[in-house]
Amino acid sequence: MSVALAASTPWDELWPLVRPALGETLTMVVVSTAITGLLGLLLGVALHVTGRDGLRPLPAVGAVLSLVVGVGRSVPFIVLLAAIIPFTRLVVGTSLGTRAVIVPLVVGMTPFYARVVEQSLREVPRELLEMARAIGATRAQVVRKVLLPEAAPGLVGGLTITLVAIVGFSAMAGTVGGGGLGALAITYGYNRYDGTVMLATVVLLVVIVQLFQLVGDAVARGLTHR
Amino acid sequence: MSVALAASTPWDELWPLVRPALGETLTMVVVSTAITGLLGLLLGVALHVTGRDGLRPLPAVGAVLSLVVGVGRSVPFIVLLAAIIPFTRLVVGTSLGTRAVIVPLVVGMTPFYARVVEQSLREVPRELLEMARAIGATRAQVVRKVLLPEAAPGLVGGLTITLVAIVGFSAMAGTVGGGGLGALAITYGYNRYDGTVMLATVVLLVVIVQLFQLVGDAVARGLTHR
Amino acid sequence: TGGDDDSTPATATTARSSKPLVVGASPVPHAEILEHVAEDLAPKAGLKLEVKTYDDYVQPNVALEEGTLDANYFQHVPYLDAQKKENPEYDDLVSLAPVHLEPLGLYSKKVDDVADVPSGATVTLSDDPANQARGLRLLQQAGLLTLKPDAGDEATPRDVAENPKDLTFKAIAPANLPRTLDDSDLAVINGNYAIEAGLKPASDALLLEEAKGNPYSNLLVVRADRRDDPRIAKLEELLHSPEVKAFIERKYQGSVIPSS
Amino acid sequence: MARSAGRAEPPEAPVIDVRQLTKTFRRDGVGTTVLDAVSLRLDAGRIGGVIGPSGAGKSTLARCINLLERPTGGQVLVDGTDLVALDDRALQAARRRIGTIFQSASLLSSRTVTENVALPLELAGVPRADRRRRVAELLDRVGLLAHAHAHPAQLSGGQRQRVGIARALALRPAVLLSDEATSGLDPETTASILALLRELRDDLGLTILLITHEMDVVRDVCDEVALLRDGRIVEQGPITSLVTDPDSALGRGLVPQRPTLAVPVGHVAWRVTYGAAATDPAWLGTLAARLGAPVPLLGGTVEALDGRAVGHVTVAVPDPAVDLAAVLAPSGLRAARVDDAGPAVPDAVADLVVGPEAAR
Amino acid sequence: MARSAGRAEPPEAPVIDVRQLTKTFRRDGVGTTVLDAVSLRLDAGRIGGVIGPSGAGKSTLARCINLLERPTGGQVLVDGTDLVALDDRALQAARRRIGTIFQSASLLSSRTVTENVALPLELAGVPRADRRRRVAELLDRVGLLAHAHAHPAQLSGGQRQRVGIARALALRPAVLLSDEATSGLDPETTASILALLRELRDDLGLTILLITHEMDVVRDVCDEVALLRDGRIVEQGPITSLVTDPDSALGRGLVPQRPTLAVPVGHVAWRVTYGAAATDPAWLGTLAARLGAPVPLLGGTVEALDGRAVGHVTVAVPDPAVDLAAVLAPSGLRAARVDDAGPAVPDAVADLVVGPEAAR
Ligand SMILES: Nc1ncnc2c1ncn2[C@@H]1O[C@H](COP(=O)(O)OP(=O)(O)OP(=O)(O)O)[C@@H](O)[C@H]1O
Ligand SMILES: Nc1ncnc2c1ncn2[C@@H]1O[C@H](COP(=O)(O)OP(=O)(O)OP(=O)(O)O)[C@@H](O)[C@H]1O
Ligand SMILES: [Mg+2]
Ligand SMILES: [Mg+2]
Repeated sequence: MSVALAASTPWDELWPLVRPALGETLTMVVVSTAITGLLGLLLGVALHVTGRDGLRPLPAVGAVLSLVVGVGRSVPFIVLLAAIIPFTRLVVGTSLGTRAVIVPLVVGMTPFYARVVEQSLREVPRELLEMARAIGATRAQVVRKVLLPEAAPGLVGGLTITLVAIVGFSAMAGTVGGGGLGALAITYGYNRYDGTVMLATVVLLVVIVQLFQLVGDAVARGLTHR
Repeated sequence: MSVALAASTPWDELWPLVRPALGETLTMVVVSTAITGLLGLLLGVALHVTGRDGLRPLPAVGAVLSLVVGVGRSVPFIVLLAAIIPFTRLVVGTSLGTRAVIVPLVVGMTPFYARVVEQSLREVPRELLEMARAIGATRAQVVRKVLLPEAAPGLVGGLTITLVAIVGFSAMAGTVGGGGLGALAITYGYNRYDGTVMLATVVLLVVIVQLFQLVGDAVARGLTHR
Repeated sequence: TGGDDDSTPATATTARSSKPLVVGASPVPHAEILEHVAEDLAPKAGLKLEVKTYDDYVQPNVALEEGTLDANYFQHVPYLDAQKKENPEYDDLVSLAPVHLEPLGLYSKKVDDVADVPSGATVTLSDDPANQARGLRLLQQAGLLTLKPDAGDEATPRDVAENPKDLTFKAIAPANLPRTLDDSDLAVINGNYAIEAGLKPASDALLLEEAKGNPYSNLLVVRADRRDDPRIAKLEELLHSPEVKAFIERKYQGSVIPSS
Repeated sequence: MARSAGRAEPPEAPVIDVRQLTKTFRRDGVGTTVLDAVSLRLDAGRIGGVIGPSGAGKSTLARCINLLERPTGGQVLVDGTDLVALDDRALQAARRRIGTIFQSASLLSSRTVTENVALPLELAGVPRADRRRRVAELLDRVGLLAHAHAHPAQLSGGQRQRVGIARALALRPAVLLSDEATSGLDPETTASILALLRELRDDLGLTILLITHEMDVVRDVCDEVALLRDGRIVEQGPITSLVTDPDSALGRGLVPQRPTLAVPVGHVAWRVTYGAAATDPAWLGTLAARLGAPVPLLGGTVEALDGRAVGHVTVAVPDPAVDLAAVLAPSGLRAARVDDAGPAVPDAVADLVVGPEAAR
Repeated sequence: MARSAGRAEPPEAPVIDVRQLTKTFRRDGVGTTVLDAVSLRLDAGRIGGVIGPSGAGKSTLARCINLLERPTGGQVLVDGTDLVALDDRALQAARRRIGTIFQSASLLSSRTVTENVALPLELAGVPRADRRRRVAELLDRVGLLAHAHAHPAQLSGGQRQRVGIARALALRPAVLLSDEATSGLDPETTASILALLRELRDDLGLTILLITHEMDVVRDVCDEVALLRDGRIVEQGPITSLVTDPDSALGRGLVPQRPTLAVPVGHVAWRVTYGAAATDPAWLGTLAARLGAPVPLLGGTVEALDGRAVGHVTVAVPDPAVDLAAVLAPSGLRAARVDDAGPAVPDAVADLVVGPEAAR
């Protein structure tokens, strides 16, 4: 790093600082990922189903969905975070704190995961969809019984990628008082050149990311039967 | 928005403001995506090949790669941006401006795309890899002639997702004077509550994202022969 | 490009004077004041001025040290000192005369008087170190808390000695202070963000910072070896001109105050 | 589920009625007509075979019948209803009455064997207990009980194929489209699958369209057969009449054509085909007695079909002057002189299925 | 590429030498032994058939030979070298000499037919012009020239299979592993593919391990055959000796077993099998003359194999007292009384391939 690590927090003051941040990060990330996973799945399925080669191509609906998803992904996250404050307040009752970060994280990452989901669904062999239609599956059944189970490893892999991205974005939580390790890294490492805290938070973040990646990989592998 | 849109830029002053930003964004995004695509592809292939079910499982190498990728994805982008300034200066000779943003964008997004690539490569049917091995393909040939071409639609889809993510991150570019539409949205929309500029930039960002998505989808479809 | 100047510091100042002076600034009011100078005053004075805006408080000093910028205009002395303490290579950065003050203000949608702030109230303040310390001092000035005697220019809530009302402090991004005003009991908001969010510091604030003798006045910072650059001298002169003073008073209606 | 007699339609209404079906694929901007005005009728409880060279359009025909491919022209009526005209819901219901065995088994990799077979039952809302019973029964029938909990990736090719067969039968369909269900199955498994199909036809009146390349299969279970070549039906009819008609290329193709022994010097080879009329099975001895000389049997195949002998044998007649055709005509056998009866690639098969590609 | 005579090894060294091969799969934590001490030898230029019920382990055997599956035990020598012991580079080189036709064609969806067939040539660094020529030649041989630029998704099942065949032959391998290459191909295409294989064997000394379910195919092209059941080789030997040995279940299974006519009242059915010795082809007439009564032919199959008659016929003898076995013994024919000669599922086939699963 170009700057000397001045005014570092002593190691013994580190844990009281980092511990709550760790909890905040885990809360934000896990809750946001869970909601994002659900909404993104729905949106992604809708994108795929109404898309050009989908189960029920509806160009108009597909275009609208694609636009919604596009808007969600185009707005820079800090701007999004600020712009949807009224909505955030409506949903969680406040625009401050950890809870308030979850809303923009979900709003920002759902379109992302939706695209990842769409991508995974595209990989399901067409012959399986045809088989399902031939045995009289309704569209909803094709989605539930064929598309999603067959794409499951990919969906889990994509969710892992999304989760890690959420870890990254959760750093912005600091801008509305959400706390978390990322915010700590920014406050201490970036704004105050506090090497100790910065290092500690980054190491913790890496550990978290690696752990989730490990779990995600294991789950995906467990779902793979090819 | 919760606050009044004060001091909006008049519409006729908009274009001179937005035009250079548009150019900057396009430059940043296209150049970063191109480099990220290449490096991410290499890293992703390496991850897949050395991974547990890969062509040449090397647990040690795989773990190191996975850690590198994990670190790259764990560090919040603003922190990364600041932390690698010396490296940036080494590579492009400056830590300021559009060129200087490309380095952290590439460093930050390469691990992301690497995971997306790994994910896509996993979808290639195992029987095709076996076939390639049976006809005497070297590992490099399996990658070049089977894995990559068969995963091509997924790789392109993933690159599109990466590109859009880069559009989002390029907004942070403003913080190192890199300019671009995202920075404009932050400066005017976020910091200055300037509704006009904010709206204009967001609309332009959405248009860009949608266009790239369209192109990406078309290319992916062109590569799909299933 | 800026890098050339850096590598050849001995280049004749005359050669330099024909080049535009590159100044990094925060968008409001710094960049706006500079733009006013650049458009209305500098041409007459034979000065070419190029303004680069930054939304961030770290990069402008980095760029200045690197030579990409000839000067920056976004900080105050305590902030610069803090930076110097942490970055020894900034030792050659020098501050010039104070130009303006953006007074911090206490704002609330819950109470009309500082005295009514309830126990256990949530107070939001800026997450950048200097403004956070400044905000704590304003809260002390309002009688809501006392800081430890050794609390310096980078005081944090951990430096609060007495907190009779048991306030909870939340440090957030300054731009979001007005946006989250509805959810905090009390917010310490920078003048520029207050104005941009449509607040009128003069009338809306429960309490404003004192202007007189305030160390938080913003000013130009240059590298020591550029101090004698005639272009800098020219800019410094223009920034302290009556025209600029009038411009600030007219445009910011008391939310930004000229320092001289 | 048995096709009741009290239905509104006249009993002769065919269950599968393909009328002037045309299907064109666009490939690289060029249209290829894969099915060209194909017409085909199959009555209730009948098993109809479809044979033809690779690429003739057999699978496409099956896919048009359950509307996986939308016909470019013509009509497909199943049970009297035009599937093309149906709305989604009605089409789903109609498809549940049509079982389909796919050429590539198309199993869900995420499900075990049991779960794959249960899929149609799940879709139709069959209760869990019934489902379990039915699946176990089906797996037993196709010999896969031991692999009930394996995933498709752990199965052999033939095992996968059998899962597909069990799945197609799960809903006790009224119509079965079988696209090379037994290709890749060993003779015994094939025989047991065919026995199963025959049984379902006899007991439940299942109507079956059976695409196959195995002539034995056609002879064993089909009532009628159509030869598709190059997207057109070239010949079709009931098996028995085709097989006993020596002028029918399809009929000749249905009987194995194997190499025969070399013709002894001084002899003339005659190919004797069993015809439609009843024949004295002892004709060969009678012939020898009549000619006053031994008649060597060079090769051939004779088997019972519906209690009647069908097939052909090649015999060597010591006297070139004898017109065997005339001699045997009274006994209901047809004879034709064979000029070269040496071991060769069987001609009749070539006649039968040579496609435009393979001929090149 | 022809296997030269001047090689160091003794000419009898088998090209494929499988010794006590064992393969165990773990499934849900339980080990299943799929191949159990299988030994098999195949000399240069020979075509060896492998038959057996679905799930017997045939594909696994082939996959062990080119080391796609690592054997759990035993040895696999190809051309005298143990593939398990080879390093990567040597293994690649060895594999380029082994062509493999996969049970599921395994085509690259991203490549056209031409490009799929060209793949092994590309991998081996064959120049573009040579590649083009060779691919065109191969596509011509398998009848796919018209589909040279189609993608696999646009092909029929049989067409895909043929692409796989062409690809396996592209590098002019010394050894060919063919896993049900002709299953799902029509008789004519099958015949032309077999002719191609035979030709390659004759001209280039190609050694072929042919897994199939089609007995006709075994009879037509194989020199020897092994019956695999439940992971074990149950019987093996040269075709001619198996087919002419009425005690061999495998031999009986190789000859079509078709339903025969009902036995006329008062008659006794005897099944007469052609044996190893040369036989007078006119034996039936002679027999009738000798018994002084017509001998009805109830069914059967007689064909030429290596110039000799093989097969069996079922005849009805009017006199229950006659011991046909004794009567025919001098003429090299074996006879056995058949108790029920009515139309039935062919028993010999059941004998042959009934697996533990199918039997349940
Ligand atoms: N990866 C695997 N894991 C577990 N069991 C397997 C695996 N692959 C194959 N098997 C089992 O091994 C046995 C032999 O399979 P194999 O594919 O060799 O049979 P096969 O003789 O080729 O049959 P078919 O004629 O149906 O192709 C089967 O019972 C199968 O279920
Ligand atoms: N999606 C498609 N696009 C273009 N052509 C196609 C498509 N599907 C099939 N065809 C062509 O249509 C023809 C008929 O194919 P079909 O699968 O019906 O043949 P088939 O009679 O079932 O052959 P097989 O016995 O090999 O299975 C083939 O020549 C094939 O190349
Ligand atoms: Mg087909
Ligand atoms: Mg097999």
